[in-house]
Amino acid sequence: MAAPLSLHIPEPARRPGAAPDFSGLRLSAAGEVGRSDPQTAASDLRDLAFGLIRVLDDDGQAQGPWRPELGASALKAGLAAMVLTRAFDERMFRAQRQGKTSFYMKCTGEEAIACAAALALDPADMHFPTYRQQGLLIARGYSLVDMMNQIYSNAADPLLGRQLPIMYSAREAGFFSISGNLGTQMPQAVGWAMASACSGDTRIACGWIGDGATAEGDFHAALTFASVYRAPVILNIVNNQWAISSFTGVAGGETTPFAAKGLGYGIPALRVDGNDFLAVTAATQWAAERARANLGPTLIEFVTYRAAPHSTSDDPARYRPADEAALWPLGDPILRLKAHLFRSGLLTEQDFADLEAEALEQVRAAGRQAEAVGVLGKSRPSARTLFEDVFKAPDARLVRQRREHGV
Amino acid sequence: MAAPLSLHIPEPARRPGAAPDFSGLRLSAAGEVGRSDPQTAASDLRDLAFGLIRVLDDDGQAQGPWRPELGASALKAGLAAMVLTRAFDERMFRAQRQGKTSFYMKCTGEEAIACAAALALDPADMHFPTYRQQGLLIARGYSLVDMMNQIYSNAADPLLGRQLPIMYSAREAGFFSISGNLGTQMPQAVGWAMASACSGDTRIACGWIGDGATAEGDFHAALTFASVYRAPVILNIVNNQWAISSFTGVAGGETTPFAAKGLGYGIPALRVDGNDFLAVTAATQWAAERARANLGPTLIEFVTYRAAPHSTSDDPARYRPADEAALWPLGDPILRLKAHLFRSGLLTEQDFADLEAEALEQVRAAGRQAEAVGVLGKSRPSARTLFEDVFKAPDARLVRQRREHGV
Amino acid sequence: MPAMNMIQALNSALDVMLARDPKVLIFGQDVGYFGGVFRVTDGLQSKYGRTRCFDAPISENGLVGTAIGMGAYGLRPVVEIQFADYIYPAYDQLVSEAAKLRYRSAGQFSAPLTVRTPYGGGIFGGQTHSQSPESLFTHIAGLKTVIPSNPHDAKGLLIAAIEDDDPVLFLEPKRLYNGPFEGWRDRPSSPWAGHPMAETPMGHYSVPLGEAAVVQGGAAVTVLAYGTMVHVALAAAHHAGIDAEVIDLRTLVPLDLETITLSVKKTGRCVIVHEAPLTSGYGAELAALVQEHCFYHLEAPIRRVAGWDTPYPHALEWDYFPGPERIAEALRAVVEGEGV
Amino acid sequence: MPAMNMIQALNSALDVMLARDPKVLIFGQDVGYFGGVFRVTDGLQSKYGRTRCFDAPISENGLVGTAIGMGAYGLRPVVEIQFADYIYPAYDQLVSEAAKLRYRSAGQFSAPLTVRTPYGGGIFGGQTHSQSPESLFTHIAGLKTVIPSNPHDAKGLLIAAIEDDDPVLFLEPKRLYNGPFEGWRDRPSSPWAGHPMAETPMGHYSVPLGEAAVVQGGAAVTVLAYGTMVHVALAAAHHAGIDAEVIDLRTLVPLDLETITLSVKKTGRCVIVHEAPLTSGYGAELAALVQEHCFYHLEAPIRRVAGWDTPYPHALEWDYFPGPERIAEALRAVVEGEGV
Ligand SMILES: Cc1ncc(C[n+]2csc(CCOP(=O)(O)OP(=O)(O)O)c2C)c(N)n1
Ligand SMILES: Cc1ncc(C[n+]2csc(CCOP(=O)(O)OP(=O)(O)O)c2C)c(N)n1
Ligand SMILES: [Mg+2]
Ligand SMILES: [Mg+2]
Repeated sequence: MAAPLSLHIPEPARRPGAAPDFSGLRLSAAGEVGRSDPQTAASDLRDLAFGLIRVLDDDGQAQGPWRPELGASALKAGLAAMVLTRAFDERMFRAQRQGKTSFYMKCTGEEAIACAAALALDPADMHFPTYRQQGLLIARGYSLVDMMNQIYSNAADPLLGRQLPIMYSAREAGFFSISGNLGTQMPQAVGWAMASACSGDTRIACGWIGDGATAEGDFHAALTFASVYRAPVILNIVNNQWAISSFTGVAGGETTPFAAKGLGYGIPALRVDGNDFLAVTAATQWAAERARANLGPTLIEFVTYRAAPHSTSDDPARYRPADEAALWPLGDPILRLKAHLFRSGLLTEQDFADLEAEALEQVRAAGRQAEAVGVLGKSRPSARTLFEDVFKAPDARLVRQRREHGV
Repeated sequence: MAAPLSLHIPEPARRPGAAPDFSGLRLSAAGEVGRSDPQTAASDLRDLAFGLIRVLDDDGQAQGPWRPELGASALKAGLAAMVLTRAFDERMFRAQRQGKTSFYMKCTGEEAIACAAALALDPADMHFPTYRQQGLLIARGYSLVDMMNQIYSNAADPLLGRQLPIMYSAREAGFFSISGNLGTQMPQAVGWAMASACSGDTRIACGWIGDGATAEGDFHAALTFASVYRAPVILNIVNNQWAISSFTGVAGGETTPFAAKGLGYGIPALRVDGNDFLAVTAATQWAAERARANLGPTLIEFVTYRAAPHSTSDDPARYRPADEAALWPLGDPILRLKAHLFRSGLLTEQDFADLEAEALEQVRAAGRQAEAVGVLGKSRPSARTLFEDVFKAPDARLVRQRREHGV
Repeated sequence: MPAMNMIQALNSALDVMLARDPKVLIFGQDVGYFGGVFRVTDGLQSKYGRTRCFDAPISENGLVGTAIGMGAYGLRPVVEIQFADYIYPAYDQLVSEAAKLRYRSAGQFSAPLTVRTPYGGGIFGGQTHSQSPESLFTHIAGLKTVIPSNPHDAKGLLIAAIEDDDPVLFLEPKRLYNGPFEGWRDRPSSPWAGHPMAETPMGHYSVPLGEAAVVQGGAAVTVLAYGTMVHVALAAAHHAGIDAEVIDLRTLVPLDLETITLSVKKTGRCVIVHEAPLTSGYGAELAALVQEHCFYHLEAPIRRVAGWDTPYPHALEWDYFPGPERIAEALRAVVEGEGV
Repeated sequence: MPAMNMIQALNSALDVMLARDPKVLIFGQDVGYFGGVFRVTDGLQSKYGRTRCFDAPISENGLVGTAIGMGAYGLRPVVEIQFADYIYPAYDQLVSEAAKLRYRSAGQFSAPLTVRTPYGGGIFGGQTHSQSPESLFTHIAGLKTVIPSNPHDAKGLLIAAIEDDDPVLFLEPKRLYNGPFEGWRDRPSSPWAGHPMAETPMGHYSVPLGEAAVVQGGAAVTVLAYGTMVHVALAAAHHAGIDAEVIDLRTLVPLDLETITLSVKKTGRCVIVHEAPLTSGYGAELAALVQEHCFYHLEAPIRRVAGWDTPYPHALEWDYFPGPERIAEALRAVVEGEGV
């Protein structure tokens, strides 16, 4: 008689009261992982999914073959974008707490990923983000006031108060409309890239997804279509260790890095230090070079940490050790790039203080402007807009309903 | 300015008029691929997804470490099951052509897979098949008459004429109800296995899917859940080179074997010669041993060839070379096992002729019995059954409708 | 009898069933250690162990697909979809599989799963935390659809759903989790405490599927509602000063048509209310049935008050939500026999 | 004007649009080299090249998801779902994404895709090759749903759907591909040749979305139908000897309510016919609308003749299919003013 079967229910060692424990995390030293030529065949690139591409070491020095060529102004622009993103998050999180809106989500600790990716790609490339890529908009110089108007769902909201706060859409900034439904944007990104390739265009697409959401069927669809048609797309997984209260083990990350998912599709996959602005830049450039050369898709897993609560509705103290964020071994992306600029003699403490002050002032000024229009409940789009854009032109039924509503 | 992008649309070299071309097929010699102990960690098993586990060589000799321990009677039972399956297919395909039913699907050329898997697992284990695993039922000794009654949708159909022909369900034979919707059975198999493990049972589950259907989101869900909870399940991909008219390249198999999909989930994956009864047996036993030892799931890709049309509604001459089946490099599974038995002195030509004659007679006898009940359109279940089993007990509405229908 | 809010009542139902029946198990996103984003499974993992209540991947098709397999094995899985707006990836498993398994296997296999999910608006959740997808399920033969409107029924119906041998979609009006809601956007919300239907027995009991409740007798018009809208309809009738008979359907499938027709034949008038968009909402089925069965008693056209045929908005939530004024207006029109 | 069957007419529509608009492309399972399991895309790959008409993986969510991305880019993808029974894996992409993209992005992005799929019964296809899921889509704000009943309309409506700037679900009654079908199980089927609506212009034309067709004038009762049921309804009226006005809706959303109400106000009676299960079928919406808008003209309850609330069977197909006898009986009952 066989022994009875038992079920494995994954559970992190690290819960409130326990000590943070990152021993299961596969790390590599800065500069350790080799850089293959972007022209390399996918089948020769399998190891990259299991290492961790890192450039910045603990002293802020750039190490190894993945060091990107970035001038001082590019580095400073990156730092400024990250600092501004964090300042924006702080203020809007507070605004929600003050009752000015219904909801907010921060990307604290993950700023390097979106900011570096935005700067590494062409402004004409199209991002298909999820809800934690505000750094893309900010790094691309999108209007903070418009972002706030969206968050306040006010009369100046470019999305007419229709979407939950932070579910931006900014076509001109190459930023696709965010969906609340996890994962759906991934095959859409692939489709956009396929369309670009079909049309003989040069623009590529970039899809974004969280570690938890990789379990959705749409993630598989995206990898399948990207692989089959060799679509010029970069598929980014932001592995910030948590999906609300679920650790990565619940998404299948207990034994294998998420990057390894690419291998079964013949898609080259990189596992990258997401808190390392230079590594993110290098990986993105590498993937973009492949895509633009008709070599097809790349899957990138950015390893980072969600330092903030999932959203304003969440309280992580209920499910993870209070000091886990502070002990995260890949550090803070802003401080790491700052150290690098220090070390390279490109930035002084005063410069950094100025940068922070400037960011704060930018956010404050934007806040004043947006709040002058109004916050949620105090200002809103015309009720007439409720009935618009369902179709390009309303059908008779919508016209009837609008009339019934008296608007 | 970057060069224009272009899209890759996969297309097989082999279309009607062209010569069959199997040069892209990754093959290994019989006995070549090493056999790891079933206790080996998944991460040390990655190469197995890229090789091809084969036991029977061209001379019918069993080679290498994957040789299973099978006695003469087991081998003969396997051969008999395959021969019977083929005879059954022949007759029922003809029955459809004679207008006795609406639809039929053969598994010609793929008989080794289901027959060997059925015999390698325990009768109490539960299969979640797709529509080309009639070999499971036949090898498990399920009533041919009941299968035919189902195909004829007649008054004796165990499924009350509700299902399309060949969409069997046979709980007592460990055969889950077949769905027409591709892929749905895969997470169901994982759930059944999870339930078995939760309950401290010893039975394992086995899910089946075609190469084309691996593109469905449910395939990803199955791998994810199987990996996360280390479910005692075997997930089989039957790669028969075609999904109706689409070659494997359209499902993502152009650059990477389907077995490699397992690697991204940390699931050990085997790529196996599906026309080699001994290799199928060995791989299934290996996976079952892991599952029963609480080592979790295994993904197996069986490489085979769909020698028949997709179904009675299909005409493969429209999309593949007429002689492709004949030139398939892995041969015919029945002839290969027959050669092995010859070679081992366990079978004579006369024995084989007897086997075939016996199979034919079994099928004929069953046919007479089923046709005595009636074929589609001539005999059918009571119209009352139309309204039963929607729920365990009909709601008032169904009672009303049944009454309205006058039954 | 303790007063519970709806979350506590649902938690209690799960607690009772986990304790009574070893075949019951719960899984879904964040339902294990954390206890669910709405806290409905709070404390259950620590009480019953990890294999009875655990977290699942963000894969709704996987959730329902594995639950079907568990059901076929012989367990009674209770699955949580975090928001009803996220049930669509599981739609195929629900429609093609759970709903049809008993039928297509002639009773060999069945899928006695319960899918719990918070639905509906009124919480400024925007288009992906506010939808009411019930009619997408009532069309599917083989599925039952249940929607409670108060803690007492929530517990009793959830127990009945888990004990039911067929797949049940259990939609929880999230706007009612913490208190009844009358639909006045600017009045303070009240808690469940003090409401008669908050009185919820601790132990096992069930409210049978397929029995509507007449929550208020009346002679002038019959109002058909469910979930949050039961409370809004009551408020509307009060507001309009109309003697309405308000029926809480409680289960949409199976439907208690008898209670409905009895009432409409008495009042001769009918208003149907739901949050979901008008077109092909469940109100359409109700209107079709009522006119079919009560035609010669009807004195005015049946009116439907529903969400508009637009996606669910954020800022303009109160322009979308069919609140007491809109319902009151319909009540008045129907009582006065106005055509459209 | 050549006589075409519906397959030829659809093929011709695609041909015309591929030739006229470089933004149009077609993909789906087996649609490329092979030309589709029903041959609707026959010859298009060889004529327009592989990037204009190609095979896709068996992933309906991927099909629709990538098509949405293509639409957002600026193309006009036409996607084929091999059978409507297999559309459910794409349900989330259709409902949450295609339908809402224009709205949620305030017009920045849109998804002008056309999803073609064969639907309906009458071919002994069993439960997964016979379903009629239209009402699962008519409930979704932002989607249009089109169902032709003959070759001429099929071509004109498909062209209109592709040219439409919003997502359109285009359901093809597969029972009508090769000829009209009156629903008599035992009479031989006839081909399209000779039928007036088989006359189909070669070039570009369109039949506007949102306009019903009165296919037969009559005074006794109005019959609302679409797809296969248009022909079955005509046969039923003939069989019953009832002077029915038969309306072919052609598009369910947007709906031509005016043509409907005009007719019902004239006849005072209404029968609605569809193959899909009764409960929450599109007939419910039609019945609700008709009673709302024509209440004071109605002389008998509106009747719905539909599929039973069971999965679609195989052997008992003709016990399920709402054939001419069942419709005729309903016509008689409504003309005689019988209640239920
Ligand atoms: C289809 C779907 N299912 C469930 C949810 C609810 N939900 C919102 S965010 C979230 C966690 C996502 O985690 P992850 O993908 O890791 O992204 P992160 O929040 O960590 O950035 C869940 C379950 C959803 N939005 N969509
Ligand atoms: C969800 C779904 N989509 C499409 C189909 C139509 N269909 C039936 S079989 C088939 C091909 C399947 O190919 P494969 O998985 O390789 O299995 P094989 O037929 O080769 O055994 C397709 C597309 C279906 N049955 N279900
Ligand atoms: Mg995460
Ligand atoms: Mg195949």
